[in-house]
Amino acid sequence: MNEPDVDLDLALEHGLTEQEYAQIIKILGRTPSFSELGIFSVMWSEHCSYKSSKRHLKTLPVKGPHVLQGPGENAGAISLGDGLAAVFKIESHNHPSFIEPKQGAATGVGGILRDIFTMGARPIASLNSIRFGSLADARHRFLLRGVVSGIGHYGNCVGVATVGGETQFHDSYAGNILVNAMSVGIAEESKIFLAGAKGVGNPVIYAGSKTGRDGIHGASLLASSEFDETGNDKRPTVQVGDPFTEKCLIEACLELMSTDAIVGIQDMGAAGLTCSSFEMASNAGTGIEMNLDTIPRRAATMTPYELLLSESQERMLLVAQSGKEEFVCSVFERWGLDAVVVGKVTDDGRMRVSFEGSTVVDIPVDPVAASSPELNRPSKEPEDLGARQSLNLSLVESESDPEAALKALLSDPNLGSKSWVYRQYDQRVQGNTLIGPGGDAALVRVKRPDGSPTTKALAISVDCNHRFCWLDPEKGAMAAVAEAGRNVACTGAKPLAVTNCLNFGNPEKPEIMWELKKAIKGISIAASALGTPIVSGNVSLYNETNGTPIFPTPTIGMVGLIDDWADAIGAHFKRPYQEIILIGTDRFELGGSMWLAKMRGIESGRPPEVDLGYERRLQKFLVLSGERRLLSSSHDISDGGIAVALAESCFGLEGCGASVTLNAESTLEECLFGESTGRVLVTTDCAEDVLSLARDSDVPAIVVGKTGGERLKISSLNDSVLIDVSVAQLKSVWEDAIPSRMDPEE
Amino acid sequence: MRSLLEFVRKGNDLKVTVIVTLKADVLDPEGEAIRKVSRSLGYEAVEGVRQGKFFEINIEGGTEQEAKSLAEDLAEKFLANPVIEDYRVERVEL
Amino acid sequence: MRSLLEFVRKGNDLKVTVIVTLKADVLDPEGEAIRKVSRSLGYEAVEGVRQGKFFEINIEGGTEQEAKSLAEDLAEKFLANPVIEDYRVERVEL
Amino acid sequence: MFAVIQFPGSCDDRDMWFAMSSVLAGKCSMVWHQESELPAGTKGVLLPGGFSYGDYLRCGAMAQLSPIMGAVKRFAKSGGPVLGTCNGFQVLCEAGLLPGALRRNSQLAFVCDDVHLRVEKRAEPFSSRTEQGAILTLPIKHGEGCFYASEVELDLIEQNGQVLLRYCELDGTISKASNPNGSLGSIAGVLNKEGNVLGLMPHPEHAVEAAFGGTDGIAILGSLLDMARSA
Ligand SMILES: Nc1ncnc2c1ncn2[C@@H]1O[C@H](COP(=O)(O)OP(=O)(O)O)[C@@H](O)[C@H]1O
Ligand SMILES: [Mg+2]
Repeated sequence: MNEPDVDLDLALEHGLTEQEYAQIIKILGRTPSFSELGIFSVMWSEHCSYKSSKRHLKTLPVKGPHVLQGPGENAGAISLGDGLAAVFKIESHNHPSFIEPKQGAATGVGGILRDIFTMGARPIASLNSIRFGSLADARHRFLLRGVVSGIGHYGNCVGVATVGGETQFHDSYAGNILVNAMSVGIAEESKIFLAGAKGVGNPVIYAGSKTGRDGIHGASLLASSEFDETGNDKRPTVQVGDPFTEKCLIEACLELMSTDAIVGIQDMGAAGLTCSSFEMASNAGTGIEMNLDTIPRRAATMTPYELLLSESQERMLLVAQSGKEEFVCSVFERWGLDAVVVGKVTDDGRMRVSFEGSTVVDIPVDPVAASSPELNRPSKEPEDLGARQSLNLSLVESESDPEAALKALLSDPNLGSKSWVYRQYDQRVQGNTLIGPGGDAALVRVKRPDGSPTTKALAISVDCNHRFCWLDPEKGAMAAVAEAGRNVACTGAKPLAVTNCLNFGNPEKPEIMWELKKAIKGISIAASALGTPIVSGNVSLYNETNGTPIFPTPTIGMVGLIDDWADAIGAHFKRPYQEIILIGTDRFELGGSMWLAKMRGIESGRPPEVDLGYERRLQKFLVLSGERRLLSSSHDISDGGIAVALAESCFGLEGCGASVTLNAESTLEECLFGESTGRVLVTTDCAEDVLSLARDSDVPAIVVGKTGGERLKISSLNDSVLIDVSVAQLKSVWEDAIPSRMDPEE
Repeated sequence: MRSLLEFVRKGNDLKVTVIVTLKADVLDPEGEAIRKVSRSLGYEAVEGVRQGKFFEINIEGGTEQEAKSLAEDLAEKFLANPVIEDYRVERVEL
Repeated sequence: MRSLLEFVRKGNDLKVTVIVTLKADVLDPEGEAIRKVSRSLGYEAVEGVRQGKFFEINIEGGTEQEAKSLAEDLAEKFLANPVIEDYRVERVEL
Repeated sequence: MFAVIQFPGSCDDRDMWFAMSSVLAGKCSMVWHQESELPAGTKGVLLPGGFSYGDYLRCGAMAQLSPIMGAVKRFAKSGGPVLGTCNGFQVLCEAGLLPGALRRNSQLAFVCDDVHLRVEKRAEPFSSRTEQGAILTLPIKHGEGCFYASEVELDLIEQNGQVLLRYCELDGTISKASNPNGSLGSIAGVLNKEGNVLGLMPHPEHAVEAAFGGTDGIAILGSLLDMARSA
């Protein structure tokens, strides 16, 4: 075996710092071997060690009576009662998707699904949050097409319904798109599996795809450094996803996990075999001994370095009860998968790896896995923050044609229908979809692991307003948590817990660190106030190209529970002649709004206030209204303000119009298009009951109009008509927003 | 780009073949599935299968060399994805 | 099926190429889409594009003839769908 | 008893089982593709949707070679009812139990949506619970559902009355706009000549509960159950 000698230069090339290299020598008491250097470099990379974010993540609220598993495992878990648990997490695959959109997005979905079923949960629903530059740019049309087809390719093929998400466009993502994938699974509370290599002498089993040379240093170099569009050299081979193998892995693993054969299990994600085995040994306080000669491989000649660092997809590492190895392998084989015993659990706290008769790795587990570096990077308020936040509305030309403005907003791909996207996803498989994509939150029935139905359903939403976060990361993050919770509550479900994906620029810049810290603070404040702890998440840094960072984007995934799905509420107007009630207070806030951005090209100001005390009362009120079956529909007012929310409410299958009168104490554009948070439009047959429940709940509520007809008519109190337009016309503009840009007429 | 005159010339179409294959180190799930099924059908001599794409392009007018370089352009631009695929322009015939 | 002895023989793998194409009278919307894109990019000499599949099969041991007939078997059994596709075994090389 | 065949990569197998047994109270069991016989007492065979073998190579091309397909063919030859939905339809075509082939959707993208379907005939064992001309609304979710057959074969299919369902507008009109995948003749469901084997691109098993996609799927699955109960 001919491996390069290790020295400081080689360590630097591996993305390690001089101090880190010194630390390695101290831990080992000698110079590391080439393989060992590779291991340290991935394990201590930003992507795997969270070194820039760790100390800040520790401030997140992670506890709650219903939390079964907080951050630190493959995914978080919460109790749903009756012995059932929901397991969920969100994860980024930004850089790979920018290089190869279809496979990058596909493997992103594959990775998050493995995190779910590794915990013993059957994945029942997926969502995604994707962000691109402008669709006027052919490259971003290509990227959108590729990402969507990749998500569909993988998700459809493994048989997990994609039920929701968000698709946004903004120039700050022109050089660095975002692809965040979220999955939710159901497990029995008593059968949640953890990644621990327990039981000295137990066999360590490798299962799934063969190991190839793909993705080496995906975690350490691709996900832990910025893009430089000039240099291709650092780019590792992009992986091709194999959803068929994943599907077989899901079934085989769940089958095995229903027996007592499995002690611990971990997927091989970032940093592959290395990361998974270190994590398993570290979690259990044990060691692992492994023989690389046994690893199934795709290329005949692979070095130990490659075998240890390959990020080939669709692979699992399991620790089985000793004596059960044959049984375990036979189950994988029945599903057509490779499975081999590659090592065993030891008691000496060391990772020992041999290859062709010699030891290539001999490292104490803890210093690498648990005591990885933790940085306190400097942070500093961005110099342009004042400029970002300043807005003189008296200099902004007022809106002369509200109807045209409404159409323009609805025809923007950010606000337009996303059906071009989600028509490409299987929204129905597993037969649990009560509310699919297109509403505020998705709603999915819970079945027991044996397939029997329950009356419970999960409401799931992913949200982030990146413009708010750029203007004020703390408030923007608070708004994202509040909105995600509100979306869940709009279906009648009680928001329970949060997962988050923190997408930011280069943390070595103090301004970016400041944004990150502020966003984490905002999430913490909001999650505590709303009683929805954070149970899992992911951090994606270095989202910049040629020095231009993305807008800070802390994507929030919220999961809530409805005990009887028959109480669920949809987002669209259902019937004519129903009363429309506006819940919440309009503070006439235009800062950071879609209208300003789209109609006036202004992206500045202060984002709307978030009143968390009120928000919590609002969410309770919505859940109570659902339980009492008072509402026919409820829809959150967000991007584009009340005018857009009203239009969207008209776009259900029933195509019901509405006539509404607004109290325009403010300017026309503030009233129609302002984005004050905490507002919901509900419809009902029993307005008195709703208003009285609102009074009891201490949330403002006022009847603003009635459903019916084929037009949307919005007037002001003095009876002047602001907007009067046919729903069909609005709907066609809204439906064409993406198709007209993606498939222009020939 | 070719001159207008050349477009008018009809009847001497050339056929160019482009073959796009996955790079050697990239996983080919389809090829692997075909290999496994072949073996389960008893064809145990099947050691490996790699699947690729095959394009037959009819090009109007121009020389062989032009046709070939046009096909190369197309392959470069969008028939193949250089991140994971290689291509070759195989054959030109009348 | 080959004899056991032949399997033991190593190191003389043969590579067979199978190409599967759509029958001439079957529409090829993917090829058509490629033609349109090519033309919209200014490659107006592109008259038509047909897309097909390409398989490279490594076969262990055996003669050229055997390798070829194995590949034909596979194509017949499942690499091609006779309702819409034709196939040809193209090439055998060491 | 109905047998739901499980291929590696089947996804709607559990949903078919759930619809038949849990919702419609029929008897149903899962049969692994490596089996070479159907369970004794099988009254009908259901080939579920999903992505057998990942839909690699061609949809249904590899599943068609599974050992169980020999038994399914014998069962079909003896007149037993066989229903394939989506991927199951593709497997039946690849296996030669149904005419034609399913090709990539003409718009070259996967499509998941509710579609309207016109029932072309009322006949046992698949449509006895509905009427000729009735309009059903069922979900589709596929990337390769464009039904194709040569002109000659298509003529035979039409002459023999082998078309069971066609994509249509809400009022039953057959149109280009209501054809979601470019299928020839807007064909969404086709029978074999004998009428005991049916392939459907739409998913009746995903339309058996009012809150989860409606109940129009019962028209098909219920007909099968009636047949099994009366037999
Ligand atoms: N922003 C965050 N908030 C809370 N937990 C986080 C966050 N980012 C990462 N985590 C947690 O840190 C752990 C490691 O994450 P990650 O490295 O993404 O896991 P994996 O090994 O599955 O890729 C997980 O338990 C994850 O939930
Ligand atoms: Mg993991």
